[in-house]
Amino acid sequence: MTTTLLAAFDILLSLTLLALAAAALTSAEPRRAVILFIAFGLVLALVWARLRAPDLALAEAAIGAGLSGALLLAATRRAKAHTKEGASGSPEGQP
Amino acid sequence: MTRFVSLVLLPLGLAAIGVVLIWTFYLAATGEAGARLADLALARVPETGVSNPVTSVLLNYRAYDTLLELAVLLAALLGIWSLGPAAPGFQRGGEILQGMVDWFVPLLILAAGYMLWVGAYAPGGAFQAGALLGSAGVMLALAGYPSAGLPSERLLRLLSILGILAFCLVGLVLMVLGLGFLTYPPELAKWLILLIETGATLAIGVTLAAAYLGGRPDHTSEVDAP
Amino acid sequence: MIDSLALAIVAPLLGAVVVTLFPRHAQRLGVAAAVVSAAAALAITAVVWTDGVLRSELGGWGVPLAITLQADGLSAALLGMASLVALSVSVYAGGYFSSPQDGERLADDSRSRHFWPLWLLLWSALNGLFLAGDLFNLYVTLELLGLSAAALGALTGSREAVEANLRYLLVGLLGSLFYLLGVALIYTAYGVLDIGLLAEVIAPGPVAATAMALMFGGLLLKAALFPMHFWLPPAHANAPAPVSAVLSALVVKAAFYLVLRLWLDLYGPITPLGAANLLGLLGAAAVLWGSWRALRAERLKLLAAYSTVAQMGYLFIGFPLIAATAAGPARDNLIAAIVLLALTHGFAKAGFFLAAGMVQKTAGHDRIDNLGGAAQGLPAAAFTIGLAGVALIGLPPSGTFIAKWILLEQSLILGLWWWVLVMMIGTLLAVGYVFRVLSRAFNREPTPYRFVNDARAEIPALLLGALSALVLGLAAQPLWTLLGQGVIG
Amino acid sequence: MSPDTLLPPAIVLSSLLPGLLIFFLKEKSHRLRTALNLGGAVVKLTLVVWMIKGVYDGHEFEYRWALAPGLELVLSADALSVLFVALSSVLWLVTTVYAIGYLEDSPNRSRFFGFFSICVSATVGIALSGNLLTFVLFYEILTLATYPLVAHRGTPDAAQGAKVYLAYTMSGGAVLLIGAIGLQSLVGPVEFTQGGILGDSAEALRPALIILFFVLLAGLGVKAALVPLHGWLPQAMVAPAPVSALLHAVAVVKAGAFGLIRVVYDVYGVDFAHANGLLFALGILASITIVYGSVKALTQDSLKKRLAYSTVSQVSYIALGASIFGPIATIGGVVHLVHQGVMKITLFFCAGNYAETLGIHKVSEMDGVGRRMPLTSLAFTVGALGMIGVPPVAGFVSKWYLGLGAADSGANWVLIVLVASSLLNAAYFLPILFRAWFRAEPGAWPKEHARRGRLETAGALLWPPVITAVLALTAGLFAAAPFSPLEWAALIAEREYGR
Amino acid sequence: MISTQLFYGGGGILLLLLGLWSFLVHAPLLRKLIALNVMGAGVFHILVATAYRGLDTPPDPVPHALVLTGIVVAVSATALALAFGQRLDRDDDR
Repeated sequence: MTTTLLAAFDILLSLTLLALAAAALTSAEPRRAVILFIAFGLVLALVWARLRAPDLALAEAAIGAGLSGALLLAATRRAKAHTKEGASGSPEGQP
Repeated sequence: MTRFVSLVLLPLGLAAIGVVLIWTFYLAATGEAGARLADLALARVPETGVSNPVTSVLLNYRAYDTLLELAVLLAALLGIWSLGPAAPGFQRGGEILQGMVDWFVPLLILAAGYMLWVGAYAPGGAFQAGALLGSAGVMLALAGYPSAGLPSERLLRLLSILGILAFCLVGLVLMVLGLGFLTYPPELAKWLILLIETGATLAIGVTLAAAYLGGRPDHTSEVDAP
Repeated sequence: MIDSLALAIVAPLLGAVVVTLFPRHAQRLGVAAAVVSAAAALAITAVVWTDGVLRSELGGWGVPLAITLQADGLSAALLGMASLVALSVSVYAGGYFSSPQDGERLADDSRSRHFWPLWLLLWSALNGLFLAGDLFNLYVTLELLGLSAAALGALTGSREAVEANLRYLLVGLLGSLFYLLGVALIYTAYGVLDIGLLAEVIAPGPVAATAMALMFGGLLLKAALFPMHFWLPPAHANAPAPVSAVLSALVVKAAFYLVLRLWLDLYGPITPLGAANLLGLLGAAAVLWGSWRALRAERLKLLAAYSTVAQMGYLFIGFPLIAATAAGPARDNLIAAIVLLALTHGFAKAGFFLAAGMVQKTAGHDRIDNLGGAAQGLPAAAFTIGLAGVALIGLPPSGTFIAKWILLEQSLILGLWWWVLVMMIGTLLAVGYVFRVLSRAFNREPTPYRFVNDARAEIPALLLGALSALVLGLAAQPLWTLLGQGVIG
Repeated sequence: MSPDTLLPPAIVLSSLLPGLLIFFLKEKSHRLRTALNLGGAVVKLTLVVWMIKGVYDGHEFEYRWALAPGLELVLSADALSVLFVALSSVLWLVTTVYAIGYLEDSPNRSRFFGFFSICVSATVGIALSGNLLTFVLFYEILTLATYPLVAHRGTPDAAQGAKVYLAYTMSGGAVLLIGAIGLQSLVGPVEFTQGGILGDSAEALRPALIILFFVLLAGLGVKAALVPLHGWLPQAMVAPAPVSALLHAVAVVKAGAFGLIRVVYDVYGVDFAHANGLLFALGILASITIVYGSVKALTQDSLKKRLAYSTVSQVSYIALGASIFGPIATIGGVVHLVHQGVMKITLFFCAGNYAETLGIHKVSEMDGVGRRMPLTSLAFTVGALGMIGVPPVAGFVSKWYLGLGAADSGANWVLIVLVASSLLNAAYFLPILFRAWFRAEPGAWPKEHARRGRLETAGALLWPPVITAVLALTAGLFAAAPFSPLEWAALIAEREYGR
Repeated sequence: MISTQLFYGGGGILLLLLGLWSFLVHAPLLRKLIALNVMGAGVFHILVATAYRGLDTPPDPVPHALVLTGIVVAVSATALALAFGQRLDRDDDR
């Protein structure tokens, strides 16, 4: 009984993980992709907790999802700002 | 044509690779490797000065890996600094965010300290603690603090190398004492690891926060002008 | 007890720490750290030479738990070459970053500040890589190497440099991931990470083959073996000259070293000839394509970068020959010849780039067709390019000449004439591209002849050139002694 | 290590070390540079005299240095190498004096003399090579060191000439390398041995050996300027006159010809080469080159170009001598190594003097030059008559022995070649002599430089050709004296044929 | 226990391949970095699966330590690459 339940849990987790990964990787909109990536990281942390790796779950949640996500989000924000201003960007680009 | 390649040919090739990989992983996992290093590593955890096996590996068995890893972090930070000054700060966050930050940041710092201490016997350790510190910096940056709460450049530089410095000095002192590089005496292991981890936590924390800013701190000129 | 192996890694690392702490004195502290680091590494080479293989199990846990550091003849040889190159580059960099240049964006003072800590980190990674005896530890050294190299390469600050080195960074990360996947597979199958222990248990079969394919795939990407070389020319050509020297002479060489190390220690005995032939085939393609592109290059540093692609190719032509030769003196000679080739190229290419940097600085550009006056006005730099060119072509008395002679002779003995053909075509193409540059040193306008104009920059370059073109060719015999420590014989 | 062991490397180093030092000299350090140049040349000559005596007395001079397992640098001295060493050392001294005068006040002399010395060191290295590896090593260094000399002037012509020179010699070098390595992969390290090294293994490997002979021939033929590999030589005449002297008389073409002699006699052995038709093939090639070079020389108005084609033709006498089976022709070929050198260097010195003093570059401008520059023209005449083969100049001796040897071995067609060639020689040299001595001086010379001193031109330019002309005469007049080139060549032939 | 290992190991391989596909197909830096991170996660996932030894047996701590190291390396590399990207954007703006 528990084994079946566990197996179902395993399958559910893995499918979610793969689906999130696929969604993050195929999303053309940067911000959306990054948010999906963060969600992916959090689920990954959950999976690793399931695999008896709590240290890693913590690290993945904090670093892999959290900080990497924050870095990427900041980049999307900058990119957006850049595309807004960059329309009039001068070609010489030298200070 | 490129669409055909990227959506049909490439996936087909990757699928073939995937089949090979899964097959070989199956062979590898069902082969005769048995317990691998697990039993040996677990059996000797009591001698390492900490009881969390992962910390034993990270800070004792394979401490040298961790030293180099801190060097990777430093390289990334120095690389980021070499690419130019930080982007202009964000707009100051709203009142609510401000209020949250006032609460949250001290909490994160406390949690980091706890994480560092607890890493000796439970999940946690320098990396997780450092990550929490780094998150605190990110919070501050998001709330509009231009330097993400980071100290002056001179202190920032000191903090960012603290982990490597602690590692190297401990390693060299032990070497000179005749024990060998990074060979802790069992009775001191706990404290040496804590010392190194403290340095590493601070280094990781400030490095991640500084990396989030994405460039040299903008007070470079005033602090470090020749 | 002094662990000289750990010391060789810690010395530059601590140096990086110190220059990070005191950026205002980066220059002086950096050169001092370079001297200490080079001494620490050369000491290892000397000890391996006299006393044999050095080994150290860090942390006192013993294998398989501990990470081992190991220096055999192969490590010692590359370590020695890397130290000499690194020391020369350090001395050169001291002068290079302290005078203004055209087309550079950052203030020079700040470039020097950024250069030194990153450079010492890179050096530490190199020493760590040459001394590592543990598969995962190698992964960490590879990452440290890749990150610091890409950051250094972008120091010129030009858009091309940043773009090229971003690509280099990404490609390097991809390569590392492949390598790490191979390591994961190995650990899953064999439960050890120590190369020595693994060599005892690894068996031919799909697991070992796939792991090898993954690890080699990643490393070949980093070694820029054709057709995975696309990232190299722009990255190396746009970096500051001392960095280009390090990238071309040492960083790609480190990836090659690792391939050779894994081949000799792990995979060679259990790998079919086909795999070696594939490496050779790609090497041959690299020789032809790289040399051809070097011949057509318009810029001096781009030429040198393409020449690196070609020269890396020669190294890989060695694998099918090694694989086809039975264990014994002939095989030992082949191995030594390949190492000799790698060492010679390291010295030669470093000297070449350093000299090219001088020329570029004087002329304000490095377009080959317009270099006339600058090349003639800098006899020492032109001479260095000449010496390095001799080694790149493989003319006597360079180390390359000896190495190629051995490779060619063994190819003919084995009846594998097509490798001979490739090597000779590559050699003639190299004549073409080297003399395309050298012919610029002859100009109608008389120039005030002073052999050395900027000793701090020219002497290191000249010494590197002389090492490759004279010393390694006429005194290669000691390399056999050194490799006799645990590698051949 | 005994002095006997160290003598061969010492001879190489005696010019190499000064050469390397010269690179570092400032342009102004004229005296120091001259001192280094001449000092090196004199030291070298002294050492060579010592060596000649030693070899004559039967001493073994051999120096070995392991480059890698199975690859040895061997410098040793036998009669043949001593002949070549002596030739290049004597001519180097003369050429250095000439070059110092020729390049007075011109730029980049430190560079020039540095490479000049390396060139001669490489030539001496070739001469003293005890095995094929060492030979190839110095052969390639020679190519490398001559390139900067050919390109020295930096004019578009010089660049072009240097490029062509490089393309030819580097390709030749590559082919030679393949041949040498191929031979080594078949029979092991190839040490030059009188009578050849093949021994019993020859029959089993015959096809491969024959192929390799032609590979080596192609590689050496480039420097020896065998048709159709001669194209670089006329192009390279853009180089300064002392360099031409070096290319045509002292070093480059001689290195090729010397290599052919080595391969025929000391690698393959003359018996094997004869039995398998290799000699015959070489003879045909040499004969074609002799005739072709002479015919081409006829139509050249540029004096140096005419001399260059003459070299193409004359150097092949050496190959011709090697290709005729029998000791007498061998003597003729080997002695021509020396005689051609002495005569051709005289001619190039004179051509340089005409150009430097009066701005004369063409044959058609030479009317009456004999009266304006009598000593130079006299030297030129001696050289030219020698080339034609008029007794008592040295060239006659060479041709005499070649003809005698050919007749002796029944190769009568060679006689036809010799006669035809001599007639052609006369046809392109005699008109020059006629113009120089019997035509009237023109109103003005193309570009006359101010006269320096009482002599017809600067002393450093005048005496070298006079001395070499005297040498050419002496070698012919006193051919039978002990230690004359002829006697020495006879000694070599005797040892090679073991009779 | 073996089946769990295989199951999750297979999952890791799929993640790796998905990431690789995206890395090769998509040009923007951000997408490449997400792809690299997913690839890395795949490799780490395989190591975590290898370390797993059932619910009742403590897992192998060695791969865990390796993964922890790997995670930190990955975030460092991501941060550096983003700084490169930022630099390029800034150059465009000027």
